[in-house]
Amino acid sequence: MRFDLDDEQRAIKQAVHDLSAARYDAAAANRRDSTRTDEFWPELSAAGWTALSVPERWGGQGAGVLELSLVVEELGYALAPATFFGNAAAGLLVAASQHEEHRQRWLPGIASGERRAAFGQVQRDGAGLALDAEGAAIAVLAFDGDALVVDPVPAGLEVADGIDLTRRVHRIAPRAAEPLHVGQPHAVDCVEILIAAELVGVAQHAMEMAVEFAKQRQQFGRPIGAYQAVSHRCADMLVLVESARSAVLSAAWTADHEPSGLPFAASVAKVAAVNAAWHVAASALQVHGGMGFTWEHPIHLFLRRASASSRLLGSADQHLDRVAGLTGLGGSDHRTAEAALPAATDGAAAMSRH
Amino acid sequence: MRFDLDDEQRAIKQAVHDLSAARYDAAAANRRDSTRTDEFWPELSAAGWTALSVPERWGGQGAGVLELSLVVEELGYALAPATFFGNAAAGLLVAASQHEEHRQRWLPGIASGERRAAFGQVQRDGAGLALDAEGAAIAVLAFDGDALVVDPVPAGLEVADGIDLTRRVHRIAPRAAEPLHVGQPHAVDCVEILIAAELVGVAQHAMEMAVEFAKQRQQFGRPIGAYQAVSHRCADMLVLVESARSAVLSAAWTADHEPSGLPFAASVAKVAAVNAAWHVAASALQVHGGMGFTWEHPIHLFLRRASASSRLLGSADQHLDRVAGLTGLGGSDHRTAEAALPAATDGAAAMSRH
Amino acid sequence: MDLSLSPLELEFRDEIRAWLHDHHPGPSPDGIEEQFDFRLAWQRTLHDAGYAGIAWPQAYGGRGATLMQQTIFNEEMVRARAPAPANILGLIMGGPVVMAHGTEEQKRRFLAPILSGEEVWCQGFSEPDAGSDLAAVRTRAERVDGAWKITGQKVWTSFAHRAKWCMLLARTSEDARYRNLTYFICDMQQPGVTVRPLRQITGETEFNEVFFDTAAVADDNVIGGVGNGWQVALATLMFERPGLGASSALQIRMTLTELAELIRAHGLDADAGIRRRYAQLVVETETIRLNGYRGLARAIDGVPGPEGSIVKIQWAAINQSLTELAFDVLGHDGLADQPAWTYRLLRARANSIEGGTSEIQRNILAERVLQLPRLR
Amino acid sequence: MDLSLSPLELEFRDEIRAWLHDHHPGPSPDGIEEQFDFRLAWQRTLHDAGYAGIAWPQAYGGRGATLMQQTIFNEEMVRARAPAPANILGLIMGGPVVMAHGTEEQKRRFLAPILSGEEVWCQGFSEPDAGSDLAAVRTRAERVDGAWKITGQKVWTSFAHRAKWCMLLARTSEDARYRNLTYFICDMQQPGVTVRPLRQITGETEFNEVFFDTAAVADDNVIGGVGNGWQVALATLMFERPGLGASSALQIRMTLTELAELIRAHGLDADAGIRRRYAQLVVETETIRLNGYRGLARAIDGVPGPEGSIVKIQWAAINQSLTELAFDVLGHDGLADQPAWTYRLLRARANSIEGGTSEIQRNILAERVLQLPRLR
Repeated sequence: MRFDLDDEQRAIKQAVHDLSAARYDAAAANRRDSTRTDEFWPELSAAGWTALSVPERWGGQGAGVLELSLVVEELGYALAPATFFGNAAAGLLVAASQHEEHRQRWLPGIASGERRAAFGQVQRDGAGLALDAEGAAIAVLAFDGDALVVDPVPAGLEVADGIDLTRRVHRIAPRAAEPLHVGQPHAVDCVEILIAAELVGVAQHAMEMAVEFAKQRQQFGRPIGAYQAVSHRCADMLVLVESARSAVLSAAWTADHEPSGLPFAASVAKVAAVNAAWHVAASALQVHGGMGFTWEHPIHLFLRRASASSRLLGSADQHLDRVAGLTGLGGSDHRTAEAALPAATDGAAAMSRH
Repeated sequence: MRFDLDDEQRAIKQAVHDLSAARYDAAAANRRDSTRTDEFWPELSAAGWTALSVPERWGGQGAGVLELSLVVEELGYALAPATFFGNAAAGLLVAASQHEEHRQRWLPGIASGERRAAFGQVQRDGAGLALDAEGAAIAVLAFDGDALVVDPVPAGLEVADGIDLTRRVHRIAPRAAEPLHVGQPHAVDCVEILIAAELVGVAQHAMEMAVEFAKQRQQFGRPIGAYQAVSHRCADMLVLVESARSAVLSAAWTADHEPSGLPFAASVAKVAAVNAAWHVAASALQVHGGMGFTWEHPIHLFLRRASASSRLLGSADQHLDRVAGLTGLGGSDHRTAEAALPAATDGAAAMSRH
Repeated sequence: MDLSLSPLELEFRDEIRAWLHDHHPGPSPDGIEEQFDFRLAWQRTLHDAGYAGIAWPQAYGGRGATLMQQTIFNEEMVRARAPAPANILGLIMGGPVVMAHGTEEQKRRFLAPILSGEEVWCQGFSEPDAGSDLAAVRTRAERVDGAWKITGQKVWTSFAHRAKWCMLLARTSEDARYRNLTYFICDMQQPGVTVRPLRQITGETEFNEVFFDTAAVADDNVIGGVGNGWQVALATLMFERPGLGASSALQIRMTLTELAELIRAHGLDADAGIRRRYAQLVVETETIRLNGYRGLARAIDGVPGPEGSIVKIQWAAINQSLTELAFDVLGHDGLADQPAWTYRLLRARANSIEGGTSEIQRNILAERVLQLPRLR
Repeated sequence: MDLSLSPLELEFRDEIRAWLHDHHPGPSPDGIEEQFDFRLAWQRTLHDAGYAGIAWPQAYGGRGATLMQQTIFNEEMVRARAPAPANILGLIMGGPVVMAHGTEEQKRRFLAPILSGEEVWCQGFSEPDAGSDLAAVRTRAERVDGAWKITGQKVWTSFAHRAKWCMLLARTSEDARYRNLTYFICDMQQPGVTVRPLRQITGETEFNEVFFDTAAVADDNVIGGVGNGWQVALATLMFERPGLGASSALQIRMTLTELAELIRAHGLDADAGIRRRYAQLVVETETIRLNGYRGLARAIDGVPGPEGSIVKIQWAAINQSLTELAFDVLGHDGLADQPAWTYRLLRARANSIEGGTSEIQRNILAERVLQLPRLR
């Protein structure tokens, strides 16, 4: 057992980090520019990143959810549009379809990026919303543990009014959609992990900005970072970010290697990441004081992304309810406590007693 | 409208404060002394404080719940035993009995202190527990919105193992008890207010000790109170204590003058006071560092009292449930929001929309 | 102690309630300038009816009523969802500071046009490098030909481009901190003053940056004496607080009522977790209301004290928790098409920054109420 | 990255699990001295079986296994509810500090008796006026006839009266802060040392005060050189952390399992509020476990770092929230007759104080990990 990234995984993370750093300003600028273009997608698809975790049989590289989550975390760090994330999430769901013809039909285009898939969900009222779906070939909408595929995505999608200025929410009617019949129930949990990974990237960057600002901003003759009201706030951010990162890495590894532990691990990751992203972004804004409340300063974009991405798939409350059910408050079905209690090194699966 | 104590009310509070200050050391010392005596009761009953809020007809002074709550807050501040509190709480319940003969039988002895009443409650398992009931003439046990009276209290009561070292929890079987048939449902809420008042006193004293310690204790070349990790902690205590005090004063006034608003006001007071007492006491212990964890230092006695008194009558969760029900989440019976919304100056009753 | 309204107060409340029912100006128009004009007209209506400056002395055009009546008025305004008068800063800060620290001549000059809305006031305290640390202002006032010339930059100045007067804190000497500032009333309608709108994260431009380039201020427009600016400004900030608790609490309760509707609409009214988070906010809101009244009772007896910081801290925290709860209730629905809740969620983040950060409020409580040592 | 146990690790786990099943010494006796004797006997049993010092080099009597195996061993001990070995401070602090900073001679002298439990160690860092500010220790070591004489007072020293050696921090010069301390290994069994039990709020006497009155320490018992005591002590405190996350998390999970039983017994398992508070604790406990493993991976590569402060902060917060939740679940039942939960509730308050307060841990994270400026 060894809980850290291997060299190849580190290289993936660093490569995407470097690529994104150059594109971050453009993403952040999107908020002021109504004729936005995606500075990330052409480069990511040209370099083959879209193929990363698609099975080799369908033109992919066959890497795991872990590798994919590293890419998505770095794109979250850079506030990238949803193009890569959506395509990757859709790829995970399509790969889990019960129908071989679905994979055959859609995975090669997802892997090459030539027929990009957008990701979204069917809302309570039956409407479909997808992220940055304009220009996508297909859209995969999560729906009640399964997903629907809209193919082709019609042109001229209506834009809904979302809180996230670095992504657009498009309306897509799920009427003509085909159900995927996601066979492996854990595919949706894998998407939860990608969402959580993105949120960790958002939190990491917001924390770095707060720490940097606290070192430079002087008030009362000192950098504000010397005051515990600020420095302990930053320390609390670190606890949240590192905990969420640990949970996401563990969940992604579990998805790849120990699927029976996935429901517990994915819920832990989503809860930890949702908490971290919102609280760190809000706390980072507070550190910036009045400046953080200005449109020109990018910190609010992190707060907005944290809010929007937390509204995808299961809420923190729903995941907490699942965790409770998996760890002893499962209604009538619970085993006695002592018999089921694992040592932690029995793995995440055992931690949830399933 | 004027939200502050009048001169007479101030005088009551000050008189009990002065009296208790002299007795506080004895109360705090109780923890080390198994042959405890109550240093408060003889003086309080001799000076007529026991008669304060008993109706004049039964030998009392006819003052209100507000005046009583001021006395109880100061006794909480001094960590007094439960003798006065219990007698007062029992008095409020007996006064609300539907049976005139109950008042006739028990109130004169409660008012004079000659037949002291203890207060307690019937537990989930049907057992009765009462506070400092040894030596009391009768015991009044709250039970499901009503109360039972045990008369006489048998001698040689068994002592249960409670967290509060400055009070004893006695076992009293409610088998031979008579139901009071508390006619006015608000009598139990008045006892909730007394509990809340006591908790405010506990929180106030714990806060003062923390502030005092923070001014004197030097670390890293400064008083620790100069560090925001400590000073902001103390500021948060002040917010909690003052808010709980406002809520208790308001609830007590409401009990005396506007009974229809009592359910809301009493629940607000109990929730605010339970939160304040525990968090302030725990936070004050933290300010004291290692010293706060020693048996010899009295701060843990406040933590213990905060815990024990919060276990009397309704829990914070139960009161929150009631507040939700009174303010728009009442199940099917809720009125439409707009019609029922009051201006705050419509009074506490209107704030709960009843 | 009496928490009920006196017959006089009840009568006053009913009068205001009825008057607002009859004179409510209707919904606000779109557009920030249009809204300001609308609020200016509304202030004139209030003024004509005798409702501007409820607790101001009659000698200065006020009603001469009690602080309690002012509070009742504020609550009724909130309850009726009436717009705030345009010259709100003149009413709650400019006027009170002139009354407390101004000369008789200044009172006669400045107070009446504040009430009528004829002269709008704005505030020039904060600067890019002087936020929490107000004593660090760099804007300088220099003595030239028996008057003052102001040069520097201010930020977070609301409606600066519509204002006649600015409450301005500027450095007038190289004396020690807290002794080197002076409080001016600066004419905004002169060539040396440039206003640039400052856009907030909500997309609005509630606030401005103001640049002063040798803008002129007459000697008569110094408040409280040269070198006393810090003390006067601190008192000004205190004026914002007492009595604010009650109407703020009512405002929050109204939003909580909308939140209760949202909870029911999402079928979560039987969810114990959501119910208790909601009820906890109701409890805290009620304590704001009550803390506000207790602060008011103290303010009636003398100068408003630092206890108002309690209400300010709570108000910010509740607005933030409330909007966070709303998005937890919205769930998927929070992804788009929620302009009202989105605006509130974002706007609430400023509540712990504007008017003194929650950190500064805790410093005030620690140092001024609890007498804890100051960090040097 | 690999979160599964290797075949070797699995085999080791199964071996330990089986051995503990067969050799578990049964329930602890009553009485604090009896418990210590019991734990001492247990340590000898562990030592005889080769399970003392799993990751210590074989040259010093250890097993020479990996830190990961040590972690597995710790977890299995928790899982089996086995008592902790008596000489815990020698095992997790004394031994490691001698290995890292001691001379070869010191290693040969001190290490083996730590493992066997023959010589128990205690810690003498804190003083009445040096709690969070360890550099403020006043205990003095004076040079007398080629040795050292120690005079002063230490607090929070566990099992001082049973210890042979004390890790002692004392002032050896009037040099600047952080350069004036020396780290000694002081013989506790000499006339100049007086131990007085210190009672805690739980009623227990886990800890002691120790008074040194010209107690003697030989020159050979200086660790890391005269004047380097602060640096050595800091390293010692770090040794406490890595790998602790995993077994602490398991300990908490076991308590959470009891809490789940309590929730069900009180019919609250369908209460969404209680369920989510419980689940939130499960989530945070899982992140402790995972943070612990990540820290372990870093520790294997080098010296343990300040990231262990994350686990320490979380551990204290969870223990406190968990016991508070238990009392909310107990409701009326919490009024009396709950000795186990009452003990835990009280004991948990010390978790944010002992081994460096949560405030100090946040300072460490801010200054050492985030590189924020230090307050001077």
